[in-house]
Amino acid sequence: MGIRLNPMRWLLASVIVAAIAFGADRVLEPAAGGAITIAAALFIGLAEGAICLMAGAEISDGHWHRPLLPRAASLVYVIPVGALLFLVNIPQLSIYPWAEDPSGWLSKGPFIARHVALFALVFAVARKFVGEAVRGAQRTRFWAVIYVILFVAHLSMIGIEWFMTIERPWFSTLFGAFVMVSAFLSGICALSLTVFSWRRRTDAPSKLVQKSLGGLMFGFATFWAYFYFSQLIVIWYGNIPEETMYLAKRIGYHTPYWLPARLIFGMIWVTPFFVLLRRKNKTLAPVTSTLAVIVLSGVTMLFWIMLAPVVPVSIPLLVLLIALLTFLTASIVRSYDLLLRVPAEVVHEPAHQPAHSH
Amino acid sequence: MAHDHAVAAAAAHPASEKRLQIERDVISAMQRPGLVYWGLVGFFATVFGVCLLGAWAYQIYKGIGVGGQMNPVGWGIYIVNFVFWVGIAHSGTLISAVLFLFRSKFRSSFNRAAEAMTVIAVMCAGMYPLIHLGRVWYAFWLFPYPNQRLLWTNFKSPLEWDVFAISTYLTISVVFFYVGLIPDFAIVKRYTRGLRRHIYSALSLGWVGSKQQWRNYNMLYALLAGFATPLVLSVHSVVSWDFAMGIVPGWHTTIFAPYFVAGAIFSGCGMVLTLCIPMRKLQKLERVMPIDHFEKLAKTMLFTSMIVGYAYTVEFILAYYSGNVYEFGVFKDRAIGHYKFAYWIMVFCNVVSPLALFIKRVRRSLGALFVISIFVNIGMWFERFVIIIQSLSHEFVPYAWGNYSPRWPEVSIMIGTFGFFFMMFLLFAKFLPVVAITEKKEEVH
Amino acid sequence: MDRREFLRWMGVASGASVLAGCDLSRKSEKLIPYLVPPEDGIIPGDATFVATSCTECPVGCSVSARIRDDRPVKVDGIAGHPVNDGALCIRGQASLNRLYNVERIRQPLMQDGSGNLVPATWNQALAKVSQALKTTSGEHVFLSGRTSGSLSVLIDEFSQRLNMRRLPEFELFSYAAVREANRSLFGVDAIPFLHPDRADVVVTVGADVLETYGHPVAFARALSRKHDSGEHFTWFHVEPHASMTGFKASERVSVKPGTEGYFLAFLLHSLGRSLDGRASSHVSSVPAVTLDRAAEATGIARETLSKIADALRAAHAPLLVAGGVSIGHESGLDVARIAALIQAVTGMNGRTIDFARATDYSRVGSMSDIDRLKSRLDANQVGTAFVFNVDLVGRLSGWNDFASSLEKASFLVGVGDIMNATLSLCDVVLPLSHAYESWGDVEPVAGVVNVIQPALKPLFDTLSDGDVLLRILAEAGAAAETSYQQYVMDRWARDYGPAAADLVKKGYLETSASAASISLREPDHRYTFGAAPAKTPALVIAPSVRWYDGRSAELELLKEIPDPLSTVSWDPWVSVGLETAAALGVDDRSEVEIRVGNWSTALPVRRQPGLQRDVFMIQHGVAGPPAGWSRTSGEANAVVADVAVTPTGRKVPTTILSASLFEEGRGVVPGSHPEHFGPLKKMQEQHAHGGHELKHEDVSFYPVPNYPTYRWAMAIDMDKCVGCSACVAACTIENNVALSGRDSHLRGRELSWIRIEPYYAEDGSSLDTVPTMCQQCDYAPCEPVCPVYATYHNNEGLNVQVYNRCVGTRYCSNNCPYKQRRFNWFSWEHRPHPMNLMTNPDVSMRGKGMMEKCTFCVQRIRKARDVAKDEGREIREGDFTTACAAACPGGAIVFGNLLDEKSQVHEWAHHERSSRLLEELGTGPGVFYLKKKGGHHGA
Amino acid sequence: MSERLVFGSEHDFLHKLEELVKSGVNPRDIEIFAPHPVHKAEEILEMKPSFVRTFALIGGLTGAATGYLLTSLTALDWPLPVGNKPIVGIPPYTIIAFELMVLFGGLSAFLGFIVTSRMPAIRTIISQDEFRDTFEIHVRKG
Repeated sequence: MGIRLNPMRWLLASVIVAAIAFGADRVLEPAAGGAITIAAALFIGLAEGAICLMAGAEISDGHWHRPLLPRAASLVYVIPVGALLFLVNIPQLSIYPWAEDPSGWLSKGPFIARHVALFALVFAVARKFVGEAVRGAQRTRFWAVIYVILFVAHLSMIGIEWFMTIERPWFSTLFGAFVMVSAFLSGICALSLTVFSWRRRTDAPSKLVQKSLGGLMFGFATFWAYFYFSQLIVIWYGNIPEETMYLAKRIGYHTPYWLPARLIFGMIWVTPFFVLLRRKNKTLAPVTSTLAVIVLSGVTMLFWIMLAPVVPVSIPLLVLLIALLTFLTASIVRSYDLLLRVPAEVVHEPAHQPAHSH
Repeated sequence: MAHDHAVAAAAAHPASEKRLQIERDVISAMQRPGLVYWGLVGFFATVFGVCLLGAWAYQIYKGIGVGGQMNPVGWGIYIVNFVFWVGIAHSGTLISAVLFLFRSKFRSSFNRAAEAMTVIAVMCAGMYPLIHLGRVWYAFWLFPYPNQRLLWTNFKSPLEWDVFAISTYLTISVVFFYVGLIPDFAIVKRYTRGLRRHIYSALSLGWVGSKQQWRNYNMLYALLAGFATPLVLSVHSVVSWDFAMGIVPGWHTTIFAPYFVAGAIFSGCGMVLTLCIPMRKLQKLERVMPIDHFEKLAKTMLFTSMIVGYAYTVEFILAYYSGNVYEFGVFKDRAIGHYKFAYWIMVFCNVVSPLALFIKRVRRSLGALFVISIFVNIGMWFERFVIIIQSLSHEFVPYAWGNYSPRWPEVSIMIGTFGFFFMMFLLFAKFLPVVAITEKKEEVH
Repeated sequence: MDRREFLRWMGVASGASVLAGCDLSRKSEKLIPYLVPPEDGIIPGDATFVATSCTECPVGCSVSARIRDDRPVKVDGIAGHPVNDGALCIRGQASLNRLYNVERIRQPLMQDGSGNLVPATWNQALAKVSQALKTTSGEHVFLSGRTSGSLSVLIDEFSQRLNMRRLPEFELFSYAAVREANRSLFGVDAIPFLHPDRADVVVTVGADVLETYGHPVAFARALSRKHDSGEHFTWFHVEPHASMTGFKASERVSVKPGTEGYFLAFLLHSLGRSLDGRASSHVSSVPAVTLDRAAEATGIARETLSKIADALRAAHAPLLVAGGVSIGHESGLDVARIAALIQAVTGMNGRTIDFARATDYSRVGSMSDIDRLKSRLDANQVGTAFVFNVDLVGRLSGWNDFASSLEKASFLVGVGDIMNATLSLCDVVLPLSHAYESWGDVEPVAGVVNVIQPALKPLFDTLSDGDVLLRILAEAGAAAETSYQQYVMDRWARDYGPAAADLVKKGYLETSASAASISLREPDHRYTFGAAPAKTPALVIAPSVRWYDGRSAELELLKEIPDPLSTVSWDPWVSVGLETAAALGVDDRSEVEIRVGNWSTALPVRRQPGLQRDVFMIQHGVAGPPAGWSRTSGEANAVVADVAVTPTGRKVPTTILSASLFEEGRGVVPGSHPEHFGPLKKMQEQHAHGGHELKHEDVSFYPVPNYPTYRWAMAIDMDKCVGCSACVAACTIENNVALSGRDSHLRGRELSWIRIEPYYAEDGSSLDTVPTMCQQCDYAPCEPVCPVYATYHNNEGLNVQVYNRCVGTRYCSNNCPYKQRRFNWFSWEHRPHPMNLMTNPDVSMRGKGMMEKCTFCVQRIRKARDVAKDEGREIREGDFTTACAAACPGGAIVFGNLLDEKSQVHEWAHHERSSRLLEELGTGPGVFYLKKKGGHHGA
Repeated sequence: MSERLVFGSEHDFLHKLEELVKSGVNPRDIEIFAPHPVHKAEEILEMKPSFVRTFALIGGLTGAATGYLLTSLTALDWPLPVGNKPIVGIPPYTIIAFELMVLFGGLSAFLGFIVTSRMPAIRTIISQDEFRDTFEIHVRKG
């Protein structure tokens, strides 16, 4: 394991966060609604997304990402926090329309069971992968592949089951993938924020890392827009009430959401796209990290607008949770002076040949 | 004289040796077409002429009814082939443009062949929308041009998007292909005499590799790559929207755009392997097309295959989840209905057979790769068959269900396009450098 | 040539072609006066109407023919006529296809030495005939189908002048049993007219009153009136097979073939009326049948039996009639008698059953007469035989080898319009003009006479039926040369005086009908229905709504239009019940061999829900088995007992147009909902719960359509649709829809713009016939996908198809959820002469590679607009209607402007029974369906 | 009169180039020839990015504008409602605009390449000048 963290402190911190969430939830009930769902999804997304990016880089044996590995690796420990929040949120499952008339698949018991199982699996594999990766072990590539598959499965499930079923029986086949891409994008942003955290340190990341991250942010913001459009135009063109209803509720001019809806598009695609069009900006940490913040808040709003029109979402709780989680995540990532001690050589790990296997 | 010595010395340098070796390898593939070669070209030309042009003429004379299309299946294998060929085309752009942006090394072995394939495949694809028109003699109405009727085209129609997407795609890929060839033409010029030399010389536009030329060239190539990458996404998305814009159950689904793009790249990689594995053997290109690069291509194929598999699964599961009788009706019918054979062929070829690529030994065995690539080509053809024809055959109104099966003119025309494709590819393989020489040289250190 | 000359020629050429285009080339010079409108005010492009009569079947409905450019292009009923009141059945609509039939005999034919029929002149032919009359030994006979009015009178003169025996007329549907019953019970030989609209309980036994029995159009009209009245009304239909009539009744009851006697006897005895002496003795002469006995014999559930009995007992104005296949068996006469008896004792006669308006069948014979003729022929006793406009051999295909007997006549004179099995045997064939080319009259029912007058000049060298007879008389020197027109006019002047003019103008005349008093006579009959019921498996030979007794199978239009029950168009088939099919292990299109004695035939199967176990059904017009006839009544048998049916294991291509008998949970039947309709409902509820109803912007990003003056729309009442397919025939003719032919049907390329979609309940207990055509959607999915604007939405709500702009991508058709778009796969627009004359000049022909579909008869809308414009107003309700709406005997279709608050369509569209097809797709159709009052099996 | 240096390997070539520039030779006086792109050389000679970029940008923008204008104006010129979709439907028109952006952008980039590198260079085409496999440095003197 490339990074060792003090389990006790980490556990403590996570439980505190969960407890606060739980408490607030009790207090605000039932106004709390989807706040916890949103916060959990956001942070699970960015953590798993960042690790997935590493996995992808490993598979396509790139080298640019190596300096990022330790920080990305430490994000593994955000996943259980998300899981904890999910458990805390169980009382809120009643917000789902299928909660009253449960079917075989969509009913509380199995729902909780399969998600807990998925969390455990993803956490284990992610941990295994980053461990191998940081050590530059032989099996890295193998675990990377497994992880990517799990990532896709997990985020699709979260997209479909946490967000899509809120409007059951509405459905869109792209929805899971859409949420997955949003998560991946937020992962990239999270990593470029860690880059920002680096500037004052000796191990300032190479231009290559920044360039790559900038490029990826540019690329995947655009890719996200492509998914967004793919969904929009099919539904817009089909004009089938059962489908349009969902969108009309969220982007229609007659709804209070029409402005946020357009803001979201502006924050996740328009801004990063036009800013990063200029090659130089890709390498300016202040620019990229500002963009990262904008995109991340865009993704948050995206998750929010998926729930808000049908269930009450307590904004204060949401803000509180995001603040807490940000702090926790940041401290995990920058763990080497906060929560855990890490031998310096891991950070200054010599970029070595990836585990080629001829 | 001192200068000549210098030149000699330079040429003697080992790096220079390597580079010249590359030149010779590639150029030697272009020498003296043999009788067998011309025989093959002639054969494919005949197939093209007789099977495609002949059958098409007959169809125009008698009416589109000579095919098997009917109510409710208004689109037959013509459209299947259209999508199939557009799909084939895509890997060309992927390998040359996308991999260029990702600075992947292995592209240099395939990009030339792939680009050629793209151009030819788009030509093949382009024929089909015309072939399937009921009144092809009015095909020009599909293009927006000022006319005394003051009537323009309906830009809201997915088919109109197609007109733009396909023609843009053809133009850009031709430009991309040609730009890549310019320096190589200049090299080929060096190896040829007489008329051929003049032709290649003219085609090279007087390339000498000066700093200005290289500077502009690099910029142009990067830009074209930058344009081609979103283009390749958009083109197959537009093709997918030909269906997704309809309200036909099995067509009208949001995942189509990315799903089709992945499928296109998947089938494209398949076709690249199908073409390059024999070419490597016949034209002795082992040195310039190393096995590692084939392995990388195989991985790309595996990856896209898994995306396609994801799409199949999600579509099916959500159709069930929706509880929508039309939606799930279609998918049930796919699995157990009249067209189940097509469906299961598709699943086997596209999802099951590529799983073998998880095994390293398979990835590195050209024989195995060739077989799998054939599977992929077949599988992807059937994927389009299932999507287009099965969906139409099982729509909303039970009275109007009906099953389509192709009839000889359609099959004949399909064979004809293969004739055209291979004829063109053979010509390419003999008259143009099949590997990007300058890019190969770049890898020499 | 120089420019001027060239232009001059061009002028001439184009002028000529324009004229030629306006008229049948034969008399284009006649058109020149058109350039100066003549006195009778014929203006090119304007239609005139001629009143005449339909002779496609013996009923003889009145017809108003729409004349364009010297020829009829469309026929409809004459409103107010006591029988068909403005409507026509599918056969009547298709009668134009007989007039313009390519198979028409175009001149007289005579056998040459080698026995082939070769063209001849009238003089040659007639000379041959009169010579034959002189030379041939043996008795001369004259045989025709049912005739009435002047023709019948003339035939009498004709036969006695040429001392020829006029044989009883031949009709396969001779009603012999019914007439025999009426004769022996009431002393009248007639088919009474039925008034279901005056009844509160109707029981029909085998009589397919909506297809061929009696006056189907009149019955459908009456039912429609009944629905409007809103009075309580129950209709039980008892039958051994499955007919459209049965499915349209409130309750359809299957009875074992040949056991209807038990059923009726049970009813008779459970009436519980106090009866006077004669009636009671009649009743007592009928063997008593207990409930159990009846149930056991007929296979009808006891509760059903008692339900019917109770209903009949409690009825104020009952109507019971037996006929069709139920009197076509050995004990058929008993069935008819007991039915007549019930009519008598329940006092139906004069109320719901009307002998004053009876149809006179007194001259019509029975199978006994045919049998007698056969034996005389076999004994070579027949000299010259006239077979006058009746396809004896074709109708008697079930009789082993009637043809060879007929050939034994020393000289055969055939008179007819289309070559058929009988004419091909004749020595001389005299071509007959179609009724629309002739003068004459018919008497559909007592006290009503219809005119027959020419709507066009004869297309070929043919003579009208009357003229043929008169010419022969003249030729034989038996009468002075005169024309039949003169003949009938004299007769009308004599019989009707001044009213005759009215007859020609109005098309029909109502004369005083002698109200025959119906009273029971002495009972004189032993009832024999105690005999064992027909052995199963049994084969029922059913009348065809398309082909009547098979005679109309000659018309390709009636082959093109599918049989509404089975949706089989061109091919013959045998209907097999679902259970039976399962038992035999056969499915649609599997071939079975049907064997009776030494006769056998192989036919493809079509599954028929509701058809009882071990009963098979074929229609007349398909090569029939040797059914024989009932010695007691002379009625031709419709039930063949004890047939052997074995699958051959082959599948044969068959033109079955419907892909599924059932709705498959799709909610395509108005009033039923798709299984997944829940979701949309749920969404609506969510909204309602959220405090507001679903508004347009909640479900669509598009603007709401705005139609300034008109939104053409249609509404269809599922209660009134009798599934007769008359609308289909009307539409096909009105809109020049091509007859695509059998091959196209096999490939699923039918062209009809309107179709009847039959959807059965899974258990076959009920049937919904949904007439569907282009739904003219507000948010039509077909429009946006066309790359060249060949289809778009006009500001009157029409989904317009611009034929000439179409390039044939066929995306519109793919994207139409109702699958109502039709593609021209080949060149179908070139029709052979004389079919080309059936073309409606107001509707453009569609060429190869074009898409077409229902236009809501846009040509009629245009016409109406022009008229309205001339009168400086907007189009009003009732100015016009579509061809299908005009044709519908049930009055099930209304058409009009949805924006007009007072219009009928507006009322129906906003009715609480109103719904639209696949509404959850948000296409906003312009066709509304009123679901059945009784609710729907799926609902 | 100019000096011509020929190299067989990229490394020697770059090495020499670097020291030339260091030794104060004006990069503008140095012409180089290479058998394949050498990005390092461009950095050494401090070359400005090519104009081709500008061509592409202008072309792309023109294309996009054309896309939206062509579709919207023709639709407004004769409004034909189809499926009652808005006469000017932005989502579908975006697709046309995108395709035209790529088309115009790509073509004008190619045009830019032809213009900026003064091609086709007729003299070279007819003359025997060749695109050799060697790296060369020509230094213009005085």
